[in-house]
Amino acid sequence: MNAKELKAILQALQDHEVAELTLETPDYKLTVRRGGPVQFITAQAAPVVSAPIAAPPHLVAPPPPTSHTPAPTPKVEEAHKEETNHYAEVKAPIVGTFYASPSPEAAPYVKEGDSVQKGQILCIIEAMKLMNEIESEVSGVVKKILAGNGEPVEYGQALFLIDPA
Amino acid sequence: MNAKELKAILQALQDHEVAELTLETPDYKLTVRRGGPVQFITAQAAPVVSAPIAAPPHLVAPPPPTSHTPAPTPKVEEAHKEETNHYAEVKAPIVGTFYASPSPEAAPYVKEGDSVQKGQILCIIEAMKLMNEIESEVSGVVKKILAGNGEPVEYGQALFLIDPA
Amino acid sequence: MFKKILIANRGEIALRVLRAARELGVKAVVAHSEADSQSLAVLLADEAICIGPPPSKDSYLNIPNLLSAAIITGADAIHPGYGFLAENPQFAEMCRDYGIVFIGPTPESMHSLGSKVGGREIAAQSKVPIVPGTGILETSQEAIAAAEGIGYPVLLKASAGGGGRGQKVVRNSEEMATAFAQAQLEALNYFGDPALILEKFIELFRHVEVQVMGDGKGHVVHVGERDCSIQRRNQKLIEEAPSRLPEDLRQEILAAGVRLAKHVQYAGAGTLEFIVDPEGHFYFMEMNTRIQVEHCVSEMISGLDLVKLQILIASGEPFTLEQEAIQLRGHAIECRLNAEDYEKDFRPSIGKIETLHFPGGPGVRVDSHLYTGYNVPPNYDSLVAKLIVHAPTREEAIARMHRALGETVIEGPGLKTTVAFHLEVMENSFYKRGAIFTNFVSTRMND
Amino acid sequence: MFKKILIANRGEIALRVLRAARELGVKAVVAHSEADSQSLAVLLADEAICIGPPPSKDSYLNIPNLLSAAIITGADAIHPGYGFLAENPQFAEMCRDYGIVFIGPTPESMHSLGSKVGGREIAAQSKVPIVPGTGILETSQEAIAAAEGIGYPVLLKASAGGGGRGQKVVRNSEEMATAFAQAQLEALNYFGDPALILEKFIELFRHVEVQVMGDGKGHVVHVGERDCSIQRRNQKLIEEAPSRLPEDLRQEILAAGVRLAKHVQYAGAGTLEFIVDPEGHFYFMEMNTRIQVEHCVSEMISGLDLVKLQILIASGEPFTLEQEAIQLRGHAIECRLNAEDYEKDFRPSIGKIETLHFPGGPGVRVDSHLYTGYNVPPNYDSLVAKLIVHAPTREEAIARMHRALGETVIEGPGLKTTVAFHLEVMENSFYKRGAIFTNFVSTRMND
Repeated sequence: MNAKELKAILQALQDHEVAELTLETPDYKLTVRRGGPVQFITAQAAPVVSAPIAAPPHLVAPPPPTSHTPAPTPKVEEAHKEETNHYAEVKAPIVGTFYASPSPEAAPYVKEGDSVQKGQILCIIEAMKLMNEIESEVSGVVKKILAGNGEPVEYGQALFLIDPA
Repeated sequence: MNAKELKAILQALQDHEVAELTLETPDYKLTVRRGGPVQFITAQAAPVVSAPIAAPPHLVAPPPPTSHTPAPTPKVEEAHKEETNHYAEVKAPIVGTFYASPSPEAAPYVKEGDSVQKGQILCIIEAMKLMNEIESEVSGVVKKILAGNGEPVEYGQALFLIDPA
Repeated sequence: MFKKILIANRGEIALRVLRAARELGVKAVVAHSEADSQSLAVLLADEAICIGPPPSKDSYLNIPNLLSAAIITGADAIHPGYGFLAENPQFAEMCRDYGIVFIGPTPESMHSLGSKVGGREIAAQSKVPIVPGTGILETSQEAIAAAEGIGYPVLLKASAGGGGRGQKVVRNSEEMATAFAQAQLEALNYFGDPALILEKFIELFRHVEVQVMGDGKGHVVHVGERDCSIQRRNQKLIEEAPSRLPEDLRQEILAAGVRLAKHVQYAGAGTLEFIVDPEGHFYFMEMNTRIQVEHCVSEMISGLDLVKLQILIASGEPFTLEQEAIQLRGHAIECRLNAEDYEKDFRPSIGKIETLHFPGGPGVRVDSHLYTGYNVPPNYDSLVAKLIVHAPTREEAIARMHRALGETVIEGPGLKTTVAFHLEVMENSFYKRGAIFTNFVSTRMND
Repeated sequence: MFKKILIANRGEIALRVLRAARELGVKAVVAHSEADSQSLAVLLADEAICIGPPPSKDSYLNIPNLLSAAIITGADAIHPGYGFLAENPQFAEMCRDYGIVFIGPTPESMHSLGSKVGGREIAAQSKVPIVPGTGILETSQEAIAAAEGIGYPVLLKASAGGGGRGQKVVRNSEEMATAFAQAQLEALNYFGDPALILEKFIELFRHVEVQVMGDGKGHVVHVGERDCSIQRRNQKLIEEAPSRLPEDLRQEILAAGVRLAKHVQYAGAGTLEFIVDPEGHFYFMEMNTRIQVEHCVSEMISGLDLVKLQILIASGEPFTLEQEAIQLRGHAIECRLNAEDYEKDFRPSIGKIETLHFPGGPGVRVDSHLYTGYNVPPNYDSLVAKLIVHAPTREEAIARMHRALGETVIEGPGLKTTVAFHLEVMENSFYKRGAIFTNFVSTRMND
């Protein structure tokens, strides 16, 4: 097999969009994976194991520009997530203002340590002057309340950690 | 396998977007990973010499922009340098036109295979209509003449490979 | 001036608005979906707020979340960018209801100009020519009668439709009956309504649009016109300013645009789209009641910052710029660089940006939200950068664009952009001499 | 037009010339040292040739190698950029001897304008004011007599000197004898020649310079003036155009610049430097017979491409641009971003660029040879990028520059740039209201 022959084979593979081919002749053994390694082993020679293909860029993604913008501070809940990843997280399904209780005078819906049932109201998120009751998706014990009363919350922000029953 | 054949194989791999090829024959073992080193091992010899081939532009250090500019083609002398790094390289100390002989009719100062002494004139570089004689910095045998007669040469371009005596 | 603006958009236009706000010294909150939490606008913003999951309908089109985001961050105005909610009168109305300034025209302007029928009425009132056409036609006989009056070829269109669907070109009365039946069926299928209208079919035309700015009280100026004829499937790919129309025709179209915008006491930035046939007839198509992707070419030739002006006008600053004070200079071209594989019929292409290098030097502007390491998300449109050049003449602008495209590197595994397409256009002899109609890409690029 | 231009420079100006050549459709060869083989200009060039080892004296100042490079690559012209050989009349003369066009003025112009004495003579001939001064003084008695005529304070200067060395300010006759002796000694030490001259000492002044373009046959236009008063140790850091001088004074200075350049039948791009005192007196200092780093601000306000014009004029194209056709618009500012540590007294800083992000959007221009992965070599000057903005007013230009600087990221291990310095200037209240003299950095930045 010479360079010209190899080229012809490769061309044929590409023309026919063949992803992989193994060819064994008395003279050589050829394995080609397009986009992957090619193994080419002559019959006389001991098989050669080829190294993994060019690894994905080992460079860590260059960081986004941040020089004059405040570095995004790791959110509190990220840390919690690490420590407590068996807990269920109740996240804000809408954007609005978090209220722990139905009215300023009333007691909070739940406190840390309380047991809650699936479907039980945990808090209110006020959005566009509408009070939206947020229910627990699981039954369990409230381990942590992550939003403060009257605080704005964004979509997907973790509000409660619940240890499922 | 000679340089030309190797080049043809490399070209074929690049054209067909093959990431890796391993080829073993009684004479040699070749492993090519595009974007990585080329391993070229003669069957008899242990030393592994790797020659970088034109790396596609997303490996290692974020590469210089090359999209619409011709990719820098690996210079011939680079390969030579790798294979023959015990040879002394005589480089162009000035920019100009390379002449192998003192005049068009005359015989070249040296031929491949000639023995030369330190200080012996190897060629002329014409710069601004002045003929500059270039002397050998070492004594030894001329293994390779890398510049063609009448060719322009840039500063630092390798002109001769000399096997030091 | 506003205390804080909520930017209800993404990509390059979110960054564009952020830049304008920053230069005006106004704080900005960037509202973003979960997919855009690492977008450049978010990273550069004073403040950012997540308003929903990746799909647009749940985030950038989520009116309650956007309004809540404005309310809880204390924003007193919302800039909608283009696309998404930019031309949604309900959204503008709700902003007003909640005491938040919508940076754009009034909901009433958007209502009346937003529909094809409304736009045609306003055009007629302000004596701006429109493509000859009919109201709803009941039968193919009615259509034949109308076509005789207008002159073949004509176009049957779904009354409820848009985007070219349910349209049939009819070249003579014999073709009408079949075409009518087919168009009715398509209209029913696509839009649930078989009602058809008929219009004169203009086959070969330039797309020319007039940029206007109004104060909402009847003061309107134009910032020149743009030629946006280089399109593919009704998507603009290259825009330039000024157009290459004869000067008297240019002035007529500019005057028509200003007349119409004055008629509706237009507020803010708007664009009046016209089609101009090879004989120099021009017809009003529609008005876009927002800033447009291609506003940059008008900025380049005028030296104005149209987004800053939008914000200033919306904030109630007196808009006193007179037409005579707007000096248009030189020629500007914009190429939209999309994450698409030009070689493979503009197939969308996404991925991570590993090598990024934008051109610089004289007369080159880049508007892009890309940065090295950014992942182009699959959820939104494919525009990744706008490359804009400005030079004294069109010829020099083309040479400059060619030079700038040649310096551009946007690379990542599997990522393709339309740089090669634009290079080809800049080298195209039809393009160079300005022989451009909207069929350019399909008819002039295979030579 | 030339067939091929050899670019005998490096860094951003090599790239600037390459861009101009490309837009003109002229091939370019970039001559580079071994340290610059991976420079952006080399990577983007049609052709590149190594002309020596890293030290400038062996490469960018190596006349034989540069001329040979032009000859063997078939270049018919050389663009010298700025610095290096740009104002070396011997080089210009040798180019002529070898039949290669030097893109710049004639060696004769450079000779006569290049020396301080020559420049003063030409200024006097063309009735352009110069700082009152004397010829060589033999004794302190002579100096006292001269100072009485000129008025204190006065400056004793080495006749052979430059760069502020061997200079002494003398505020009254009592100080003269000691100062004279010291200055003689310093002049001897630094320049091997004790000869002294005396000039009126102007303590507080603006540095204002006039950009001219001439055709070499007496046609000269100006492209406005620039204020380059923000300096540190005589190095310009920020330049802007136009200046904030009263209109009549501006016009007087512009006219003086054109008058002098016409007098010498100047060819190509040149700059006449003036000092302007707080009372509005202006004095010619010297003429720079080359394109300057800060030419970009003049390009921004005029819309012209000065480097393209340089090449066109040198190639023999008729230069017919009339003064009236040059419309200056808006205000432009340039910040020189140097690889220096502002916090540590502008200590030079080198290294590899790992994260690079330049600003974009309206009115922003970046001229930089940096790219991600580039190693800033230690061998040359520290300028790594020029950030230029343009806006309708100075106030808007400052806001725009502040915004653009805030988007700029140039990072690498150990690498520092002067971005923070420029941000501080843009926020400085003296700078904002234009109260700027050349002592700004030392006196106005510690408030």
